[in-house]
Amino acid sequence: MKKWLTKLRLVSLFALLTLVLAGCGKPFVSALRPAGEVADMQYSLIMLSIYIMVFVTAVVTVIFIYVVWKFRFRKGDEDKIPEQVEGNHKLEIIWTVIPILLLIVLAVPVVAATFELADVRPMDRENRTPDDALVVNVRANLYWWEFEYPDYGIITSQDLIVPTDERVYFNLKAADVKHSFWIPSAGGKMDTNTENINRFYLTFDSGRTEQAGDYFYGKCAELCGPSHALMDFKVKAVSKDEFTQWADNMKTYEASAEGDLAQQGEQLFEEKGCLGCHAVNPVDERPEQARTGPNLASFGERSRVAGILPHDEESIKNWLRDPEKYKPGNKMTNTYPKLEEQEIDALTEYLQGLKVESN
Amino acid sequence: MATQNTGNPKVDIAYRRKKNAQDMKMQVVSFAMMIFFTVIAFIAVGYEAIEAWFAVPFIILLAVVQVIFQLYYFMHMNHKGHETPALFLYSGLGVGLITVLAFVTIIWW
Amino acid sequence: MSTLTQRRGFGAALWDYLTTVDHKKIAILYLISGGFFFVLGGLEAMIIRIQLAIPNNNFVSAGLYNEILTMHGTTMIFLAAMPLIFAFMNAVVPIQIGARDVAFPFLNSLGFWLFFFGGLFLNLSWFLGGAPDAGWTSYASLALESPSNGIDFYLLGLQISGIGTLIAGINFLVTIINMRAPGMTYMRMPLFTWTTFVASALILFAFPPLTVGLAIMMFDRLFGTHFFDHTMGGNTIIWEHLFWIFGHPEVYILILPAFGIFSEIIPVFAKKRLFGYSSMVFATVLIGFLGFMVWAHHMFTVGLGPIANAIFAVATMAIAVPTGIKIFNWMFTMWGGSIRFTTPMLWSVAFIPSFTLGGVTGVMLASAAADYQYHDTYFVVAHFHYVIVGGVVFGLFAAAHYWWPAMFGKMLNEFLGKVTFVLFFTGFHLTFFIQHFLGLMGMPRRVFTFLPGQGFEIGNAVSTAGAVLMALGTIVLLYNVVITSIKGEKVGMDPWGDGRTLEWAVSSPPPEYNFKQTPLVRGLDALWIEKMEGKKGMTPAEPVGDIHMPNPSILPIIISFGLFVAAFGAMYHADHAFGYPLLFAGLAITFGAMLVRSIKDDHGFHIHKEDLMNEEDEKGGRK
Amino acid sequence: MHAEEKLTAETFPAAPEKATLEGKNKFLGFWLFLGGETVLFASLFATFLALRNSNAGGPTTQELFEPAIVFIATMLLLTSSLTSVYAMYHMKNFNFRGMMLWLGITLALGGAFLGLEIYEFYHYVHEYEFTITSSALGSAFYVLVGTHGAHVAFGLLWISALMIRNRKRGLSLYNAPKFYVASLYWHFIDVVWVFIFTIVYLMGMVG
Ligand code: HEA
Ligand code: HEA
Ligand SMILES: [Cu+2]
Repeated sequence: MKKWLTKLRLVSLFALLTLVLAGCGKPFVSALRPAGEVADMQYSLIMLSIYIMVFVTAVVTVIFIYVVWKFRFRKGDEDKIPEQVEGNHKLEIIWTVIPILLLIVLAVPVVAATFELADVRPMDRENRTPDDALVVNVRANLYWWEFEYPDYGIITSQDLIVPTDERVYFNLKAADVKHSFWIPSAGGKMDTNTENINRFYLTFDSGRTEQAGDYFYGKCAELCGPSHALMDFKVKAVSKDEFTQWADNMKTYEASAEGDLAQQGEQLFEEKGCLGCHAVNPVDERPEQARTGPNLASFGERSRVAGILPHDEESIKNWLRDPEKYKPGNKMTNTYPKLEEQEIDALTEYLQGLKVESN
Repeated sequence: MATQNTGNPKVDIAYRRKKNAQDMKMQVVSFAMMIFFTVIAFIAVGYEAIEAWFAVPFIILLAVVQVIFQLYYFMHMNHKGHETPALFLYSGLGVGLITVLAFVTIIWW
Repeated sequence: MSTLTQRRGFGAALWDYLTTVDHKKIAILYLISGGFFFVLGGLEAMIIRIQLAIPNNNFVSAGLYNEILTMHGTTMIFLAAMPLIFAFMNAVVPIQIGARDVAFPFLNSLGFWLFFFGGLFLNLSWFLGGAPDAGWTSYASLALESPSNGIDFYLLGLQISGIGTLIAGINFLVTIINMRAPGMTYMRMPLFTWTTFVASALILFAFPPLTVGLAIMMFDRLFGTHFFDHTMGGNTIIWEHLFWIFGHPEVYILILPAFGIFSEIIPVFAKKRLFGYSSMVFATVLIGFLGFMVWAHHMFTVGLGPIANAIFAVATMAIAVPTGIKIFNWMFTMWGGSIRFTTPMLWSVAFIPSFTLGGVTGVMLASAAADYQYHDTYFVVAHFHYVIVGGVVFGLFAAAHYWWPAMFGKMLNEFLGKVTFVLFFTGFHLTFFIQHFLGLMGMPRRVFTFLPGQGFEIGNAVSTAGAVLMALGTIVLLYNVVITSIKGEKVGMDPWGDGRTLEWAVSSPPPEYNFKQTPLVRGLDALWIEKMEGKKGMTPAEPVGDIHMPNPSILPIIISFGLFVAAFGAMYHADHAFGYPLLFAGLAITFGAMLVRSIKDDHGFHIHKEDLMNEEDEKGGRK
Repeated sequence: MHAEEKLTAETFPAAPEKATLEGKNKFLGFWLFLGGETVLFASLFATFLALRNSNAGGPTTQELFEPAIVFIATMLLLTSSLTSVYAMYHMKNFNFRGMMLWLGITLALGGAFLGLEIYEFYHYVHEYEFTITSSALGSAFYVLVGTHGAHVAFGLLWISALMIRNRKRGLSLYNAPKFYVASLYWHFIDVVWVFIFTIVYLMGMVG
């Protein structure tokens, strides 16, 4: 039997893979490329546990290979009857105690981190201002995300804007079915339940944000229907100053259309009933049940169309023609009349003009 | 394999009859206690002066005692040959209690 | 009625199997249906892997993918792994403890048919409007939204087969407690019997929460209750708890019997008694016990709070200790032995490092704060396939090769067996090892596709390639089964030569009464002890006498069929007028058959001493 | 000893329910089943406890429950538990008629209990419009108490069937385990009820 040989090769192959892959993964989406305090904490737990597990696996593998090789059946062993050993107390104690010790080494930091990551007391502090602890209300909907900044009274969707180098606190809830809010590079996930509000915080390190590129990727991590896989969002982490600037812009922003085509689009937007679901201003006083579509205030600046398609004219048009094709089961399909090509052009023009920064 | 006769069925049967009657007496006593506990529990709840913080644990305690009577006297768990039944019943109770504990502590709203 | 006269013809044979209450035949029924569902679940897995081979693939649509994913998980766990385990339990456990039969032969058959009709019902969803699509965990909010009848099929199908499982569990418990041969004390029971015992106890306590969960979700979906509707005060977290209070013990229900299988095979082919028998038993019981206190490790991200998360994290980690005890004891069983690498032994040996890898990632998952990263990613998928495939499936493959002669009287072809092993083993590691990294690199599970440019391409392609190897391996196994049943040679008693336990002390396959005379057990590895003293077989504990046998019965099928019909009625009652009548008709069939069962006395029959003697002579003559 | 064999008071064993292997298996199997039932009811209780205040604007437990009905029901069921103990007492003494008589009384008490429960449900539905679909509380209440009620109903059917089937046959080692197990079931129903009246009703009244 050469099985042990394949085994050995496999093991070294795995070791190699580990080396190659550990540093790998894209910096904007990989939990192995942490970009903030929370992800760091989790990354160090991951690494600690990997070391322990590699040790355990190595011990097992070494004994295993030795035993399987050394005590294999050889020619002439046909009549050999090995000694029937009952067991060995000392050995039993050894392999009970050592694992216990290893587990303690792991459990202590795990428990500490679990409590540390659940510390959301600053959210409840009296007279909290966004400068002490910025709060974002996340509302997960079938295949899109809404981000509300209660301190500023503004709402945005799909693209989450956060300041770097501070703890950003989140209130998480679901509007329809359960989802889960996850930005791998920034830290682990937390579910958005239907019946309660979950709270946690994340941080985004300015230095590593830059390395990661323009955006971090955010995902829904709980099966929520056909387009669960497509329920992505993007996170833009900017400096505190930029963030405040952006928030102030948002507060005062009023959607307007420039140019004939865009104005025609604006009119269509109302006539076709789009406005019934989508607000175009960041300040949206309607109750959340009425906010049944993503807020499109800064649509012109989005990174993606519908969270997944490249942000260009063609994608917008495609989406308007047949959203079902791009996000099966989405809630926009069939809520508006069929659009003429010309109407689509106008709407696209209008939507692309919805930009906060240029105002 | 069936019976543990002493050889003389008449003696045996007299003894058994007596034992059964004794058992029955215990069962009637425990029944009386159960009725008593039930009445107490209803009074504890109906009587305004007794407040909830006391009444709730108190009536639960009474229920537990009643159930022990049921199990040990009515269902004969005090007789021998009931070790395995007891083991499994208590395991079931254990799992059930953990479930209840979890549902009253970590399910909110 | 004389039973020794063999009835011939296909119809008669079929009728024989439909009405059988013989645990050995029920084992074969479980093996065939479990095997069928394994191939079905495997095909679903292949579709999953094909769809995910490249980014933005459109081999299947998003909605269909979710159905396939759900059915893959559900089928594999409930309809493939568990029945296959039951197959070996039924085939082996009664004989291992020296019993003529199980405690409740009728219920044994009922358990099988309930499972069968439940599984049939569940899979009919494919043809009747769509399969369930909320994952095998069927979380409440999504499951209540799901528009098709799929979830109803899931709820009712699992309910029916779940009752069957519960019955089977109770049956094994009573069998093991009450039916052991003289001398077979608890601490002389083979480990497969022990793990069956503990797994059955887990079934007894884990299935009722599932029953309740399924029932109340069914009420919510079909009868307008509001257990999970938060607008009416309901709470979806209740479902998550009920499901996992069942779900976690469930994974030990699967793995413990597999542990038992390895604990049988390793001593036989290392020619050495199991090292540390009593700590193996202790570890088994401890795993079963701890299995009930850890369920919330599937819910770390639900928001239960740090206290609950910390408690459940530590409790979960504790399970590594008894499992480790087992791993080391297996290795030390081989230490100093003389290891023959037969096919069953290859699977058992390969299991040790494979399962360890899966187990240690389990401990990583148990680290609550870090699990926030792992949860619902491919890291979890990698973990559980390592333990399930590397543990349970390896165990089932090992058991199939090992006990095939005990069930069918023929040996599977060793060469083909080794080909299966090499293909499947390689494919397995290729498929699932890389998924750890996919998960850590940010790939969520349960996605029907992934977008390019996130670094997931290579990993998924490799994974798919591995799955193809597993499929090939399975096909070779199926071929082996066919070839063996056509051409395989009959074997006699103890075909492996080094059998240690009682299933090798009877002919292969055993007669319907298992033991002509109940054997006297004088220690652990009862047969081995006799062989070491130069005897050929067991010393009988009783003289030859009449043997009491249970009557066959068609009622189990009828009872199960009634529930099957009733389930359709319950499902369609809101949309069709025939719903309620069908529901009541089904229940009437079931309760009617139960009534017949309880009213008609069934004392079984006897095989007479003379017939036993004659048979002996005949056999002797033929030889 | 053969199960169908005709027995006399002398030959009747002390523990007839466990005198044959079938009896022993039935006895143990049934106890194990009760262990499982314990978890089943615990899950329902747990669900009820989690939802007991989720009345969603509908009636609360304080508004609904009436101590009088519950008290009478409790007395009926507790007494029926005692009467079934009497039945088993007579069985052990090989007094078939005594057993049948007391089982009959048990049935009557159980039937009265069930009737009262049905009346109670009817009352809630019609006086308070409190139904299984009113709120999560309604769902949890009716499913928990209803599951218990279904157990009672099943027990009544079971014991009746046993009595009818064996009315002319007298006691044997074949049917003694059946009667014994049925009485265990009946006690178990009572055990569950003790918790129902305590946790659902009494605790529901104090709030
Ligand atoms: C047969 C099935 C099986 C088995 C045996 C296990 C075994 C274990 N599982 Fe696994 N698990 C699953 C099947 C299984 N699991 C499934 C199906 C899921 C996903 C369900 C879903 O969401 O769909 C899951 C998910 C799952 C999660 C949830 C992840 C998540 O969703 O976020 C967790 C978290 O704690 C976990 C932990 C463990 C642990 C600690 C063990 C332990 O029992 C492992 C113990 C074994 C060892 C540790 C190896 C041997 C030990 C030694 C050599 C000693 C020394 C070791 C150390 C000191 C570490 N499992
Ligand atoms: C016992 C349990 C079990 C087993 C054995 C398997 C076996 C396999 N599983 Fe499964 N899996 C689960 C239980 C199991 N799985 C569960 C519980 C889930 C979670 C579901 C959920 O999220 O809800 C899951 C999810 C799951 C996923 C994640 C999907 C997702 O999250 O989107 C993937 C992806 O790769 C996968 C792959 C596989 C593969 C490749 C195998 C292979 O090992 C299969 C190998 C077998 C074959 C390949 C046999 C095929 C045979 C043939 C092809 C022969 C055909 C020939 C003829 C008809 C003559 N599984
Ligand atoms: Cu688990």
